[in-house]
Amino acid sequence: MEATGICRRYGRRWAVVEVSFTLPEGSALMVSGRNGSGKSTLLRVLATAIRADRGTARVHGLDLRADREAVRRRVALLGHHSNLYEALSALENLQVSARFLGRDPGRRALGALLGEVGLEERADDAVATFSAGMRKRLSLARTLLQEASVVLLDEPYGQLDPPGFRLVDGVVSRLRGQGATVLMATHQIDHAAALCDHGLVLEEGRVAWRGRAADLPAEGGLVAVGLPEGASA
Amino acid sequence: MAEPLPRRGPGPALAFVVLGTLLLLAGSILGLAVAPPENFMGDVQRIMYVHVPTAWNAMLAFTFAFGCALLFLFQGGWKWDCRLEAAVEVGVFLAVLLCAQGAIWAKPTWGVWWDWDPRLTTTAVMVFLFTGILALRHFVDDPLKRATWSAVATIIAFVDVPIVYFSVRWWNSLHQLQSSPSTVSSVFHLPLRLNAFGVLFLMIGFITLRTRTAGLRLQGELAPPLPEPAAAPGLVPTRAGA
Amino acid sequence: MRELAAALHKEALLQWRTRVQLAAIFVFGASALLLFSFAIGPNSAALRLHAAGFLWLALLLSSTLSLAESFQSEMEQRAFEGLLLLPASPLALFYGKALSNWLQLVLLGVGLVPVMVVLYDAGTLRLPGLLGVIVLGAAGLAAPGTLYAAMTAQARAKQTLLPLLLFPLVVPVLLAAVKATSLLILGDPMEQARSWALLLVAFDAIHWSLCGLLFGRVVED
Amino acid sequence: MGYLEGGWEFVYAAYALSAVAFVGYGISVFLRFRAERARARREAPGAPEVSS
Repeated sequence: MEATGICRRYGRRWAVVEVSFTLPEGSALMVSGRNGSGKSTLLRVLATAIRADRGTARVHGLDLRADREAVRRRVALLGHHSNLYEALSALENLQVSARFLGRDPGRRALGALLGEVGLEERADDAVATFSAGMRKRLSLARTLLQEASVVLLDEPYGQLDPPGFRLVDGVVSRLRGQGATVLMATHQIDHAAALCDHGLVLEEGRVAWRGRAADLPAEGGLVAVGLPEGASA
Repeated sequence: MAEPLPRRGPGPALAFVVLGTLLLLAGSILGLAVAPPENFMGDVQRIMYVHVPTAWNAMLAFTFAFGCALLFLFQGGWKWDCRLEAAVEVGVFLAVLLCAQGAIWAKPTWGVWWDWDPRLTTTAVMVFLFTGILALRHFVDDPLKRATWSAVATIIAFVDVPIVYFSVRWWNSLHQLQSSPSTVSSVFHLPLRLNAFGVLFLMIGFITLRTRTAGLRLQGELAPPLPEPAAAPGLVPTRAGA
Repeated sequence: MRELAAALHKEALLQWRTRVQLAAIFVFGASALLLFSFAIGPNSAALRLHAAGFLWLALLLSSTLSLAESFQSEMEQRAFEGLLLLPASPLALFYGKALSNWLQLVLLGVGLVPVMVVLYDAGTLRLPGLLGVIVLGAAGLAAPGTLYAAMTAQARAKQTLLPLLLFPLVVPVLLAAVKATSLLILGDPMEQARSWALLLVAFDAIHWSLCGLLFGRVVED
Repeated sequence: MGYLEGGWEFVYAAYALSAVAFVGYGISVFLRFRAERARARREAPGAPEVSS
């Protein structure tokens, strides 16, 4: 994946300014930064949920603007919104997505996927009855269902309990093991640093720091993330 | 989305307004004082000298808005959005005026303020169609969504107008046959032409100035354009990690 | 085609889960029919004369509720955006939604007919014709209604905006459907109902294609 | 259909209404333009106006 000069306006502000990076296939990038620094906007641009006002990115050589549909086939986004139907059950939500993907996995396959995110027992309950953390887990399952080669995770740890943290860690490791490229926007620097090889810190939409994810605390990038120097996230 | 916003000072707009006013004054004096009364309608026919130009220009304004909508959707550019906003508003203004003039015409002619004449009724429907678009613009805050949606709504509304016209004509003709106002007495075309150009220039002036207002507002809503990067984007990708 | 099937599957699931809502909207339409009769007074001849108009007004008022509801579940957690990113084609999503709204309106219309017959003594034996008019009229409401509901669901003042945009647009539908229905009820010596139905067909054809074409621009950033 | 006598009051009403409408709308357009221009200048003093 290769991003070049991505800019995106959000109302009267530029949420993302001239963000460029190259990410080799199969590697993982941690995107960090304070609230409102442009992490989500960047991920949404890369997922083609919104268009860049300037600049573009190529995913497996496919252009974000020109080959939108092809990019969408290869990219999955776990965003802030759960993208779920409140009225439908967990299983039905996955079924709906699967049908659009041209697959019709049986109840068993989807049940296994739900089991993976710890929702097996609630498969037939309406999402409206779910807690925030359970919705996150179900969204994660929905993201996995896409079997995308590039996975964008926006705050994957948000609203999750400690077992949920381990779940996300496990999922990311497994995705990487399968050769997928992972982009993760998060404040959980210690978790992310262990999982990702590259790191990017945004400040007011611009790249404030870039380097190896593991070096972030040592190199003083923490200030940009909003943590005092030397603190452990 | 490209940056360009329309730029034009109030100067040209005012020039159009002055020119339009002069033409309108001349045409109206001719129409009121010099033109002979018409054979059947008598002096009431004189209303046509201002009514018909309003009708033509209202249609022209909506047609222009339709063109702006197409250009915005298929070519892009904020200027088309600003022009669309101006044209729709001016069109609604002219259409409302048209309805009022039509009612004033209808009273002495048909004895009622409102007759379900296809043209009058279609104009009234058009007022509501395009007022809805102005309301839509008012209630959507994101400039890009506002622009796209109002362009889409304008296209649909414009395409709907002829269907409305024919359905009303049909609907009305089935229970009564109505004499529609003949466009204008053939005796005297000069005041009509003068007024038509008068309203046209006034309209151009209004749309120009209104476009500028929309542009200024849009400018206040959008982040200022970023300076172009030193090197052309796409040529010098930086590497994450290293 | 496969995507359209997927979209219809989704709509069927959603419709089934929200069937109580449809019942509530039906009750709303029926109560509107009841209220219209109070506006006329207990004059059975006048009521019968205006029955067709009231039926379609009731359906039009109910339609804004059901159309707005149909995008509620799509927008609250951005499920719709999730589908677009899968990717699902906007065209399939539009026609799925429009067909489902169409069906819903037909059901509402068919449900309101007996209420009309009872309240206004406006029966007809030409049931296939009546069903045809309802089907065509509902289609005319469904296509632009679906497009506008997708817009207004994301705007402020959505409750006001949808009828404001939709009502003037569907004037031809209202005219033609009321005329045709009323001809069916009151007798149609000159066989005019067919030409009104033709007008509805023309309106439907234009708007089902135009709205489908433009829908992608409405939902994509 | 016979010849319509009189009706001058309707003619005057139509012309007066149109004149008032054009003047009124024109003033409204101009005032809104002035207010918007003033706002733009206030928010970005000295900034060049966006040009095409």
